[in-house]
Amino acid sequence: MTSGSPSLVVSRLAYAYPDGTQALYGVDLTIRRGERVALLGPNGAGKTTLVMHLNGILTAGHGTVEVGGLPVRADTLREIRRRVGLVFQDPDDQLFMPTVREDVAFGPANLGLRGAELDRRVRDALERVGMLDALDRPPHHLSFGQRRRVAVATVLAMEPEILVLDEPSSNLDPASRRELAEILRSLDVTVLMVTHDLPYALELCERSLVMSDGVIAADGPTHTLLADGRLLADHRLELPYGFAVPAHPG
Amino acid sequence: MTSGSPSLVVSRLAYAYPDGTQALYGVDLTIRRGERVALLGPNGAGKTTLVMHLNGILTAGHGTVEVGGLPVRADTLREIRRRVGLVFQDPDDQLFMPTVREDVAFGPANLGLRGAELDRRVRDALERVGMLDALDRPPHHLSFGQRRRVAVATVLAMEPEILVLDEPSSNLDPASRRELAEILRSLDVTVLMVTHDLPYALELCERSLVMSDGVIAADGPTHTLLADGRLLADHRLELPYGFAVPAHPG
Amino acid sequence: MSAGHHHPIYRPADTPVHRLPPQCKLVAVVAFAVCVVATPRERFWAFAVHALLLAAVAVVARVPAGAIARRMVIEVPFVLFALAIPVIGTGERVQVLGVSLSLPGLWAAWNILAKATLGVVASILLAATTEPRMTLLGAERLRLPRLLVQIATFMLRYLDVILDQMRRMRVARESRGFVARDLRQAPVLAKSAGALFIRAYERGERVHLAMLSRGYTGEMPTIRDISASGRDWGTAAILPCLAAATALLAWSTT
Amino acid sequence: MHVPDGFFDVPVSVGAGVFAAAGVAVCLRGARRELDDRTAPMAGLVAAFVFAAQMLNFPVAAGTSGHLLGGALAAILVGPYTAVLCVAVVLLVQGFFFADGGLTALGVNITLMAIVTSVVGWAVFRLVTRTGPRRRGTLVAASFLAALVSVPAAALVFTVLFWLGGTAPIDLGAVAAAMGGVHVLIGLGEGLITALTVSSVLAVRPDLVYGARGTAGPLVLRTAEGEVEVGGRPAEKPSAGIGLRPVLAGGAIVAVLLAGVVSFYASSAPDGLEKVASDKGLSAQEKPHAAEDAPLAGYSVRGLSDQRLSGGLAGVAGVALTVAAGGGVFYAVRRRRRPTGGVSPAGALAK
Ligand SMILES: Nc1ncnc2c1ncn2[C@@H]1O[C@H](COP(=O)(O)OP(=O)(O)OP(=O)(O)O)[C@@H](O)[C@H]1O
Ligand SMILES: Nc1ncnc2c1ncn2[C@@H]1O[C@H](COP(=O)(O)OP(=O)(O)OP(=O)(O)O)[C@@H](O)[C@H]1O
Ligand SMILES: [Mg+2]
Ligand SMILES: [Mg+2]
Repeated sequence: MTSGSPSLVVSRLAYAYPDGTQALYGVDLTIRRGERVALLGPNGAGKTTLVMHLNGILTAGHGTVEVGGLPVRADTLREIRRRVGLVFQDPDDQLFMPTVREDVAFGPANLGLRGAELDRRVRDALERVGMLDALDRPPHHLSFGQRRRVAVATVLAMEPEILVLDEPSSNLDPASRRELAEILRSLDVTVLMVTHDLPYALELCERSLVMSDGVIAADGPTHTLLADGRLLADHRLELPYGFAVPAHPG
Repeated sequence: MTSGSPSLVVSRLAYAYPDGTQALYGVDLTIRRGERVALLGPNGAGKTTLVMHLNGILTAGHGTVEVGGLPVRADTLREIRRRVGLVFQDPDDQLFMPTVREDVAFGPANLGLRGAELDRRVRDALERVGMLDALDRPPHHLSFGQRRRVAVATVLAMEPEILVLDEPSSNLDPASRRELAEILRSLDVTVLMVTHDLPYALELCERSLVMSDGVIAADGPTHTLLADGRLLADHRLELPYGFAVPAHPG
Repeated sequence: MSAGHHHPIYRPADTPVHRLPPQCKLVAVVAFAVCVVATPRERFWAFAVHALLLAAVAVVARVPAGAIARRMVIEVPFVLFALAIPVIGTGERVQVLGVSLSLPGLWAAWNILAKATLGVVASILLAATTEPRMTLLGAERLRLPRLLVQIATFMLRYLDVILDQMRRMRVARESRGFVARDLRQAPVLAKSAGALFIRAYERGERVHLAMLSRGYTGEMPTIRDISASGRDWGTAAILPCLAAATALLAWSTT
Repeated sequence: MHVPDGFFDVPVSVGAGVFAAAGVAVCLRGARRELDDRTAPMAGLVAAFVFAAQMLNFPVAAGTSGHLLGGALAAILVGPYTAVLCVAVVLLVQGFFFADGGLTALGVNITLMAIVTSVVGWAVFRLVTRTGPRRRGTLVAASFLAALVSVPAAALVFTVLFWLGGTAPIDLGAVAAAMGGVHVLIGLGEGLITALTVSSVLAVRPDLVYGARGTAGPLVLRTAEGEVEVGGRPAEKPSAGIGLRPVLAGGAIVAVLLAGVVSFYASSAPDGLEKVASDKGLSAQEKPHAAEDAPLAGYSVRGLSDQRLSGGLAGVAGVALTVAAGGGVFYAVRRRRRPTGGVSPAGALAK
C-alpha cells in the first residue's frame, strides 16, 4: 500500500440484488486517511448496500472499489477484510459464537493470534466498550444495546485501518452513544459511519455524504450540509425537535 | 371492564429469564386511559422484558399485570392481546401476508369484519400512516421505514385500547420519525413507548418513566425529568449534543 | 411432540460430574445406553441396578429429582404408546382386572418403558451437567466431522433468535385475533413459516458475511481445546463398566 | 415420531446407525459442493428453522395431531444434501440437549426422519418438476406431492425396521395399518403446509428456493454508461445436475425396498410370512425360551393372524393409494407438458 493513496476510492459503482432490485446506480466517493465521514440518507437509499461493497461482501456488479490503493478483487479479499472492519446494523448478525469471549477472539484468532496475546486483545476491546463483565455470557442473552457494544468490540479487536459502522448508535442508550463517540474519536483510523442521527453526525464527523436513490447526492462539511434546509428536505432529512446547530466549531 | 379502571396496572412484577438472569425486581406502575407515556432507561434495564409482559409473551414470575381491569392470565390472553397492540422493534415480526392489504385486513377479518366494513378499516389504517398507495405491494419489498408504518397500521386496524411500541423510531430516517410521531399524536389511545431518544420522548409524551436495574426509578412529567441533570446522569441518560429543552409547553 | 421443551437443561454447578471433560461423558452415556438396551428384560433386578447407578450419578452431580422428573414429560407420547401395546398385542392373553391383555405385550411394554426411561434419564443427566457448547467441543474431540459440529454450533446459537422470532410472530397473529383450530388455518401458519424461512436464510447469509469480514476462510479457529487425562477417562468409565457388568450378570443368570 | 431407546433391538439400532453415518458423510461432501464455505452458517440457520418448523402442530383425525417432519420442505428449499444435514443435526441436538429421542435410536431416527424424508421428497419433487412445465404451479404441486409421499415412505421404512427388529409383539399388519393410515393423514398435512410454505417463499424470494434455481435470467444494471449485463453470483449457480443422480439412485433403492414390502404384503398368506420368519430363525414357536430374550431376538412377527392381516392390507392399501395418486398427478403433469412443449422454462419463474 502506498502511504499517499486515499483510504477509500469508490468509482461508478452500480449493483443489483439477485432478485433484480437495483440499489446502486453509480456511486463515486473518495475518503482520505484519518477522515471521519458520515453517510446520511433516507431509508432504502442504498447505504447498507454501499457499505457491503467496502470489504468485498458484495462484489461490484459494475465499477470499482479501492482500499488504500488496493482494488477489491477475489485475490485481494483477505487483505481487504483485514484492513476494513465492518460493524453491521444488526448485532445478531455479527455475534455468532457461543460466548462473548470466543466471539471477540474469532477475528484476531483468524489473523493468527493465540494465547496471552489473543487474551489481551479480547480484554482490551471489551474494556473499551464497557462489557468486560460479560466475557463468558452467551451473546444472545444480552440486551440489544449490550449486544451492539460487543459487536463493536469484535471489530475493534481486529485493529482495522478503516472502520465502517452501519447505524452504530441505534438502540444505544444516550450515555453509551456518547461513549461510542468518544471511542471513535480516540481511534486513529479512518471512519465511515452510516447514521440517521444528524446531531450525532455533526458531533463526530467533519464531513458528510448524503446518499439518495442509489447515488451520492451531496458531499461536504457536515455543518454546511445540515444548514441547507432545501437539501435536507429533498432527502427526507430534518433536524430533530429542539435541536439548534451549534456555532461553527473553529 | 369497568370504564373507570386505569388502562394498565403493573404491581410488584419480578421476572428472571430461564438461564437465571433476573431482569425485573418489582415493577410498579399505573397508566391512565388516554395517557402517552415514554419508558426511558439504560441498555439492559429491563424495558423490553417489561413490555413483553404487557400482552403475555412472558408471564409474571411474581406480581401481577392488569389491562383495563382484566388480569393477564392464561385464560384471558386472547382478550388481552386484542386490547394491547404491541408494535415490535422489528416490523418483520409483524408482517407475514403476501400483500399489505391482506396483512392489514388479517386482524379485523379475524374479528369477524367482512366486505365494505373491512375495506373501510384497512383503508383507514393505511391512510393514517400514509401508506394507502402500497395497498397491493408485498410488504417484503418495502423499505424499513415503510414496513414500520405498515406494522403500525396492522395494529391500528385492530383498534386496540393500548398501543405499546418498543423503540419505534430506531432505524427510521428523520422524516419517517416525525411522521410516526404525528400518527401517534393523532390517535386517541393509551400509548406506552420505549425509547432512547429523549427529545422524541419530550416531543411526544407528557409523562415519562425511567427504568433502571429492573425497577422504575423515576416517574413524572417528561419536562421535569429531563431537566433533572442528576437523575439523568444516574441512569445513563443525557440530552444529545446541541439539544436545548424548549420552553415548557403550556 | 417435542414442542415446548426447547429450554436447554443445563444446570450450572461445580461437581465431579460437571468437571469431567465432555468427551468422556459423551462416551460414557452412549455406552451406558447400549448396555441398558442389551439387558434382558426378564431380569427386573438388573434394571433396578441401572436405575440405582443413574441415581448415584444424579446425587453426585447434585441434580434434583424434581428437575429430572420435569424433563421426563418428553417421554409421555411413548408412554401412552407403550401402555397400548398389551391391549393390541398378540399372543397368549391374561386377565388383569377383568381386561384381557397380551402377555408378550406386557413384556414388551415393560421392556420399552424401562429402557426408554433409563435412556431419557441418562440423556437428561448429560445435558444437565454439560454446557451445550462443551458438549460440542467434546463431540469434536471425538472426531465427529467438524463441519457437523459447526452446523450444530450455529444451530444452537441461533435457535433462541429464531424461536423468539417465531414467538413474536405468533403473538402478532394472536394479537390480531387468530386462532389455529384445524387445517383450514394452515395457509396462515404456512405463510408465517415461509416468512420465518426467508428470515432464517437471509440471516444465514448475513452471518456468513460477518464471518468473512473477520477473516473466515472456511475453518473455524480452535480457540479452546479440552483434553482428558487417563484419570478422567477412568472416572467416566465407572458408570458404563458397572452397567456392562450388570448386563453380563443378567445374561449369565438366565 | 422420535423413537426412544429400547424400541428396536441392538442389531437394527447399530445397522441403522451405520447407514445414517454413511448417509450423513455423503451429505457432508454434497453440501460442501452446494454451499461451499457458507455451509456451516447456512445449514446451521436452516437447521434452527427446521427445529422451529417442527413445532408447528396440526390436528389430524380423532384427537391426534401431527407435526411437520420438514425433510421434504428442507430439501426443496435448500437442496437434498443440506436438508439431510440440517434434519440430522436437529435430531442430534434434540437427542443430546433436549433428551428427545433415544441415543441408541439416533441411527433409526436419522435414517427415517432425515434421510428417507429428504431423499424421497427430493426425488419426487425432481421427477415432477423435470417433466412438468417450469411454472410456479408445478413447483407448488410438486412440493405437495413430495411432502405427501415422504411421510408414508418414512412410515413404511419404519415398518420394515420394525419387522426386522421391533421389540413389541404387535403384528406387522397392525403396525403397517397404524403407521400407514395415520401417516397418510399426516402426509396430507405435511404436504399442505410444505406446498403453502414453498409457495409463499416463491412469491417473495424465488431466488431462495433451491428447487427453483437456474431459472432467472442475467441481471441488467442501469449505469451512467447505459445498461450493462452482469451474471448472478457464481457461487449460487445451481448444482442440481450433480445432485440429481445419486439422489435418484437413493430414491430408487428406497422405492425398491418399499415395493418389496408392499408386494410382500400383497401376496402374503400367513404361511408365506411364517416361512420367511422361520427361514430367518425368527419364528417364536421354534425358538427355545432362553434365546428369545437374546439381544438378537425379541422379534414380533410371531402369531400373525388372518384377521389382522386384513388390517395390515388396509394400511398398505392406503399407502399404495397415495403413491398411485402421486403417480397419477405426475403423469397428468407430464402429459400436459407435451402440448406445451415449446415453452421455455427460463423466465417463467422470474416473476
Ligand atoms: N437482499 C435484498 N434483496 C433485494 N433487494 C434488496 C435487498 N436488500 C436491500 N434491497 C433493496 O435495495 C435498496 C437499498 O437497500 P439498503 O438496505 O442498501 O438501504 P439503506 O440505505 O441501508 O436503508 P435503511 O436506512 O432503511 O437501512 C432498497 O430499495 C431495498 O429494498
Ligand atoms: N433471553 C434472555 N436470557 C437471559 N437474559 C436475558 C435475555 N434477554 C435479556 N436478558 C437480560 O435481562 C436484562 C434486561 O434485558 P432487556 O432486554 O429487558 O433490557 P432493555 O431495557 O430492553 O435494554 P435495551 O435498551 O438494550 O433494549 C439484561 O441484563 C439482559 O442481559
Ligand atoms: Mg441500512
Ligand atoms: Mg430492549
